[in-house]
Amino acid sequence: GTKNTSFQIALITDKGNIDDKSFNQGSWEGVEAFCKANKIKDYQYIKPEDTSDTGYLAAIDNAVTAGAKVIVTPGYLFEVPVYTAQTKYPEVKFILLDGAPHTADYVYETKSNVASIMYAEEQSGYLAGYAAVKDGYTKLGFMGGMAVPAVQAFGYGYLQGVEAAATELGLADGAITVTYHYTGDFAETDTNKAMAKTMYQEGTQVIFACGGSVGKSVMSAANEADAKVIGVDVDQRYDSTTVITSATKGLGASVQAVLESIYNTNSWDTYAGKTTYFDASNNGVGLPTVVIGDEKANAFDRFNSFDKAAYDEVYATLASGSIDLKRTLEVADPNGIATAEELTTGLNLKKVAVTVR
Amino acid sequence: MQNNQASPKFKDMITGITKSKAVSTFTAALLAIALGLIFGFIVMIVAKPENSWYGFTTMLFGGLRRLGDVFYYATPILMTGLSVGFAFKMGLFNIGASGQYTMGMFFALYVGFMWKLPPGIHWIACVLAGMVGGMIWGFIPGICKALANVNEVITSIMFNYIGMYLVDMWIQGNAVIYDSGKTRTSYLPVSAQIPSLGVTGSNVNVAIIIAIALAVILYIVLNKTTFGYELRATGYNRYASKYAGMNDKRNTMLTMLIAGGFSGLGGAFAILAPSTIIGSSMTYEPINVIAANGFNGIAVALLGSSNPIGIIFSALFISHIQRGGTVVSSLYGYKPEIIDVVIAIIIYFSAFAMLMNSNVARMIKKRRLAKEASGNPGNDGQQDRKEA
Amino acid sequence: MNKILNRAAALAAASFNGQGQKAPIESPSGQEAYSINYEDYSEVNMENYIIEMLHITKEFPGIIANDDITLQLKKGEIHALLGENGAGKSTLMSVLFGLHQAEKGEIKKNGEVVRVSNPKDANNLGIGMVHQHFKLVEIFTVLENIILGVEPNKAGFLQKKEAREKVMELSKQYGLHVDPDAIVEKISVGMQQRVEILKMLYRENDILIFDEPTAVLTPQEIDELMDIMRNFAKEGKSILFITHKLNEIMSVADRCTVLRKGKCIGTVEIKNTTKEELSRMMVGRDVNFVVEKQEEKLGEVVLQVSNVTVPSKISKKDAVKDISFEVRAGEIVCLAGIEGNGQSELISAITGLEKMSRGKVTLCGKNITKAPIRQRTKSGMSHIPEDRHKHGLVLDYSLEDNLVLQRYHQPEFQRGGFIKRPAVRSYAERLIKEYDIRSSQGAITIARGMSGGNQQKAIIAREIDKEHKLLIAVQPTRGLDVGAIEFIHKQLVATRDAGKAVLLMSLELDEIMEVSDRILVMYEGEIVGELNPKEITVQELGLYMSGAKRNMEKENSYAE
Amino acid sequence: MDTIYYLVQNMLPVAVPLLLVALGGMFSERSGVINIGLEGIMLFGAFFGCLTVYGIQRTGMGPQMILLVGMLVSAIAGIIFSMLLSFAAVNMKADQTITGTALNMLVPAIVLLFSKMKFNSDGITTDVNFYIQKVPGLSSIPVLGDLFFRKTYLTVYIGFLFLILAAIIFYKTKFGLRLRACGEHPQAADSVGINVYVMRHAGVALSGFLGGIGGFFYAVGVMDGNANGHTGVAGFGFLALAVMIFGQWKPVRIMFAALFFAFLRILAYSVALIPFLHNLNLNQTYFKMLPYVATMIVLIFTSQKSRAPKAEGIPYDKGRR
Ligand SMILES: Nc1ncnc2c1ncn2[C@@H]1O[C@H](COP(=O)(O)OP(=O)(O)OP(=O)(O)O)[C@@H](O)[C@H]1O
Ligand SMILES: Nc1ncnc2c1ncn2[C@@H]1O[C@H](COP(=O)(O)OP(=O)(O)OP(=O)(O)O)[C@@H](O)[C@H]1O
Ligand SMILES: [Mg+2]
Ligand SMILES: [Mg+2]
Repeated sequence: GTKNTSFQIALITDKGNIDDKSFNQGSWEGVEAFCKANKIKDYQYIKPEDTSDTGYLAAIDNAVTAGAKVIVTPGYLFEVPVYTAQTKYPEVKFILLDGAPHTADYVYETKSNVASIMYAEEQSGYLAGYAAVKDGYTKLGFMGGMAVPAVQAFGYGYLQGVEAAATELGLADGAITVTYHYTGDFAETDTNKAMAKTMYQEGTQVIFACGGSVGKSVMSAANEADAKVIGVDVDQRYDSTTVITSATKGLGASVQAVLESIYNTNSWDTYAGKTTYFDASNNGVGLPTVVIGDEKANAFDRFNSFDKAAYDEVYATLASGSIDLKRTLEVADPNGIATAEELTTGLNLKKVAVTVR
Repeated sequence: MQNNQASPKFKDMITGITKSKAVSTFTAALLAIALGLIFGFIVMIVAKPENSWYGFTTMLFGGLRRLGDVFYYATPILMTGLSVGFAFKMGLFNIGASGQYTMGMFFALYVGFMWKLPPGIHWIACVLAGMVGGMIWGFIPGICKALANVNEVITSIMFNYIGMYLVDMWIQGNAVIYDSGKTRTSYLPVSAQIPSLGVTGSNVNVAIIIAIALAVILYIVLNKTTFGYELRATGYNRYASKYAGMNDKRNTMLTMLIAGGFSGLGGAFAILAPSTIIGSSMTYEPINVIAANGFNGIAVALLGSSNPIGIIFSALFISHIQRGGTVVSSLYGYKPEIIDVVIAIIIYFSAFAMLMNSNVARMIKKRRLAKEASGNPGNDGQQDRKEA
Repeated sequence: MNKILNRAAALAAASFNGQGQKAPIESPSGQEAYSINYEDYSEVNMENYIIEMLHITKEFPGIIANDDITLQLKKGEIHALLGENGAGKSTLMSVLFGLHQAEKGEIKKNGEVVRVSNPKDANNLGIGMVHQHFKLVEIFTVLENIILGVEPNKAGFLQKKEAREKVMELSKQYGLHVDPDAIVEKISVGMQQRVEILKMLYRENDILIFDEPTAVLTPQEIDELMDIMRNFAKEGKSILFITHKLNEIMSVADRCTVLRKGKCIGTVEIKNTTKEELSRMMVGRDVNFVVEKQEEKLGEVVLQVSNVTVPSKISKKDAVKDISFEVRAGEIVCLAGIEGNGQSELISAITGLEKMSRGKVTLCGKNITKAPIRQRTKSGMSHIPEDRHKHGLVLDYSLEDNLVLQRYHQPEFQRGGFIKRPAVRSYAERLIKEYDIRSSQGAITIARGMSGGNQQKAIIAREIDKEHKLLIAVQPTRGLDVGAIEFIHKQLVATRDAGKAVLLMSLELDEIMEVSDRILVMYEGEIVGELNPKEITVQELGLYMSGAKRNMEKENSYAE
Repeated sequence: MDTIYYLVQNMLPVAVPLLLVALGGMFSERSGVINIGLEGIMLFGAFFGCLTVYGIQRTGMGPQMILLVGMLVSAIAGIIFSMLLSFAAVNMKADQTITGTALNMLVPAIVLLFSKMKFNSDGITTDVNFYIQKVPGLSSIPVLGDLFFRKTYLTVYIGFLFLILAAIIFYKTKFGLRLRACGEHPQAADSVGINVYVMRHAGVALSGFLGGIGGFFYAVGVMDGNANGHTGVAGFGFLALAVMIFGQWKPVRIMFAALFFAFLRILAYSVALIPFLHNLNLNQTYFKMLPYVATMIVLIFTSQKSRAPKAEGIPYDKGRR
């Protein structure tokens, strides 16, 4: 005897909150946008009471109890729970972002009620690095959250983009410096701000803030140091005037696309039971090209010279698949933090001098 | 003269009831809980009036649907609650349960990953290691307090931070323990996990039984042994205990050592809990965050008025209402934080519920006396005045 | 013409007539009879009362501290208030001073009813009070303490210069020497009392209450204070003066009101009464303060203290300076002296509560200088501590738990770390019976709920019953009534007669003279006199205590 | 030299919240009430301050004006919230440590609950730029201009203004004298007609005032105008307690303690700028722990002599002897 207790689309947040400027937020925006457009009222997000595999599984249980037919699980942390859930609830559809279901021992299997979505973060990072150097920046920074595959891919792509632009510009070896740092969390903290300020104090002109809410701290530091930031995941130009561009990945768009296939086009099979990559070829990643709410505005207005035309050009080469980017590196450190040498040799950097902090 | 005879009898009755300490602390706790729940209900009415009644009843009884989880989540806070409550008995405020908890968790993890031991022994070794870790982290503030008179509240706050930083650094520096791809610890070997109690869909495990047993043992130690006698004496009156030749410094250190051990066990129990998913386990993410279960332990101890048996019930109660809160939030669209607010309010009121209780008793008594007095208008004082 | 003041007198009124004549009347408790002098005062005098407290009743939970008390103060008189411990004197004065509110009764000033609901009201009425326990903020300067509450200020900012001038002037005028910039915790008790008096003068009070001001002074300082009080009276100030000491009343007071167990016994004109009568009024029977005891039989040395020095906690100086003495079996040695002359510190060092910086202490030949307290206790030291609430009892423990506070670890009361409850219970019950410790629920009564006298009895039972060779008793009768005092004195003497050594520390001159076999007087951390109570007078003892006289050199015979 | 300027410029906005909150703690404790709830009071102040900023950021008001309005609101919020403590501690004679702990638990829960219900967020994000690149005129003074009048926040000046005011109130006014008396010997204060209850309420209210502002200044000077129920004020309330004890419950010493702590904290994150420290090649965690370890060590050496207000933590009961 209860009211309003069922919902058909559920999103389960991972450790972060729904406004984390990252996975949870991006995918939730996709869910909201889709539901609004299709007049679906019963959708909701659930915060698991425990950020462990069992906690996530319990949240899935809760969602199913409440009637969920489609469950969106943003992030690799759901890989193991979804593996169990796909068998436990065969009639429920799961959209797993940035991961593929597997057992605790890494035996992968994606059942037909699961759509696994991955993104080519390295391409997005590449575009950001490329644009910054083309725009004249020579002292760059990278502040990743933690060295997880997505953040690593962003960072490696970024360095490769920087190198590519420097080569195109014909700069000398070592002409570009990049300070490369993982903060160790995804939060807005005074310590992250202090780290960013120190980087700016050393002369860094722009920092690629690649770690959800870490961005808030970097923007705050940039504001005080009168310097620039590159955002991540979603278009962050609206968060601060210091953000020149953002290396986005189409979290919301991909969620919408999959929901579309379930509810409207009856084409779930395109995603079911496998991993689908969103990259430049299907407009899954990139820099923002429009300003929301103002069709005519120039999304590249915060660059000095880099513009839409230059962007389209490099984007086309990426989309064509002619550039082969590295997404992973062999890293000795248990934390996945590559040394400057590993980065330089692994990514074949010449023009770029990397300092790891 | 009549009231002189009537009032002592009545007074005896009142004091007989209210002076029984166990009863009055219990009713005080109930009063505080009622006030907290009322507040929660009000927030629910404001937020979503149409669901408020279902929400409220679910908050109250929803946990019953998930009894296994109630016990499972009660385990670590029961341990930190014992830790805080035990130190309280000795007059020490162990706000450092968090750091001890984290340290215990690390020691348990370390033994879990780095030592190869036969199943059946491995998890026990991990649990003991956790206890040792917590003990170390409680002992140092104990030493500072005993030997240098440093306020243990400040020391243990500092130690929460230092412990947290150290553990995170140690974990991230160990490739076996840390899985950088997932930014958290790897899955523990099954042999290191505490045996499950086999409730489907819940992680409830043997640890809850150990925890309750420890609470009972603690109760016995406190109330039946010379050691407990000394500790409580020191807690009540440090000077008298010194006068009686009790070793105040040693007892301070010992208390913090034991309290730390309890918190450490809490951390070990939390991280060593079995998983409902085969091959999986609990994990820890080293992101420089102070363990919340340490602070929850303070709430548990306060609500249980530091009595080990009371702490068992208050841990179960808080866990129960939290589970209800999760159900409320996923089913009725309330924010789960509502439960945290309710719990904080309960603790706030429980800080002076005893006094409210006795005020109520006094009010009743006054009314009663006033009634008697009005029944016999000519009382002694007035007669005297007329005479004089 | 008689004016009947209270019910007791009313009952008595039927049984006698005439003025200035002794007549037996019934005491409030209805047990013993005593006689009393009723003074003569007429209706006409009424106008002269500056303060009248009429039919004051004040209850505390469980006790009626003031029961229908009437007290009238004339302008310019010194009015003494006499009564046993707990008779309700301080309570009555607190009511007048606005610290407590009476349930019944009224206060009049110059014949008009006034409300005194807090000390501010009292101050506005010109009432000032020197409290039994000084109410001074220790970390403040003398000046700050004096002006606290009536600070001269401009827009809230302190004007200390102004205040200082006024204080210096008062100090000169009345010969109350103080240093306005000294920190209170570092000055002597005598000076602290002067600060309290200056506090009243600064407020221009003309009704002055002195609550047991002489308890902390030497006979010589007492004389000075008496002079100051007479001066005040001469200037037209009215004084209420609480004391237990009849001599003081006889020498300085004009009239005296006597309280007993919360009730008013009567008010007498001093010139018409005698000490004996006052004391009968006070306790309701003839008092025999003489302690019966035989000649001591000295045994071997039990406690030997050599060259002990103890640093002070509040100043850089030493509180105890190189002290040596010994106590033998079968004698009561008393440490006399004014509060704050190092006696407490010396005892703390001997009992192990504080560390000494130099010196040596042996107990029955065993060096216990650095021994932990438990070991001292085991080697035969029993200690009745100065502060029974701070050290002597765990107030939240039951009586039985308190009775085994020194013995719970002995095999008799524990096995394998577990306390043997039945053994504790039967032991407690034996002591309760032997020492007549009264409480509401017997062995399981929580100590906090017991009366001060019974709490003290419990401590004494515990310390005396325990196996010991040396009993250290520190102010064992403080705050107790006559009955309890008699009991304790008897116990001390019995202990001595049983061949134990007793070291007594006391501030009460009478107790010192009565109980001890030998007196060691301490002054400023040194022993300045070794006296035989049978050979000296109280006056002489006072001279030693005030440092005016000494018969001991620094290097004394006991030093090793 | 640049590095020194940098360290000082960045140390001050961190030191000021510590300073203010520790001063607040001082007022409370010197009146006799232990205030362990400072962490909660700070977050409460920060939350309402930021909420105000959020509400008026689009009105075209200048940023420094917005800051002042936010400060006012945070002060009021702090006072109101602190009344929960003084009610429990003074009127209900509750255990002060327990009450403070309950309040510390209550605030993040309330902030999270409200933010979730209102913004679907963990807290409030504002976008006003409070930063002052340079103070006109004063910034060109050699050395001093660089140290104190560039790259800073208005909070720094207000903070030091409050320090001066606090010291004056504490030592030069009759209010201060009475307040201190209540924390040492409430019976004495009562006996000279001072209402101990009122003074203790006032002491706690002042800690609410300063704690609320301190929290808001933390939000402004450290968190760019944001308040978050999850990260809260990063333990600054507790650190302020340590600063207060370290500062021996005295205003000027508290200032030095706050600066000391803030300096170590900034140093920990500026290691890269200081070749000598950088070359040590230590794990950064060691530097992060430095402020806490240093505070511990200082406390170990000073605690024997440390003297807390004598009557702190003891509920005052008129009837008690
Ligand atoms: N605040 C209080 N609460 C409860 N009982 C009290 C309080 N103050 C005094 N009493 C009790 O009231 C009675 C009278 O105490 P009061 O202090 O007036 O005695 P007194 O005559 O001054 O004794 P003394 O000579 O020891 O100073 C005592 O029994 C005492 O225990
Ligand atoms: N304000 C108070 N708070 C708590 N306990 C108190 C208070 N005042 C008095 N008591 C306690 O109440 C009891 C009665 O005290 P009181 O001093 O009246 O005893 P008493 O009449 O002097 O007894 P005795 O004649 O045996 O000394 C004592 O245990 C005393 O410690
Ligand atoms: Mg008494
Ligand atoms: Mg008295």
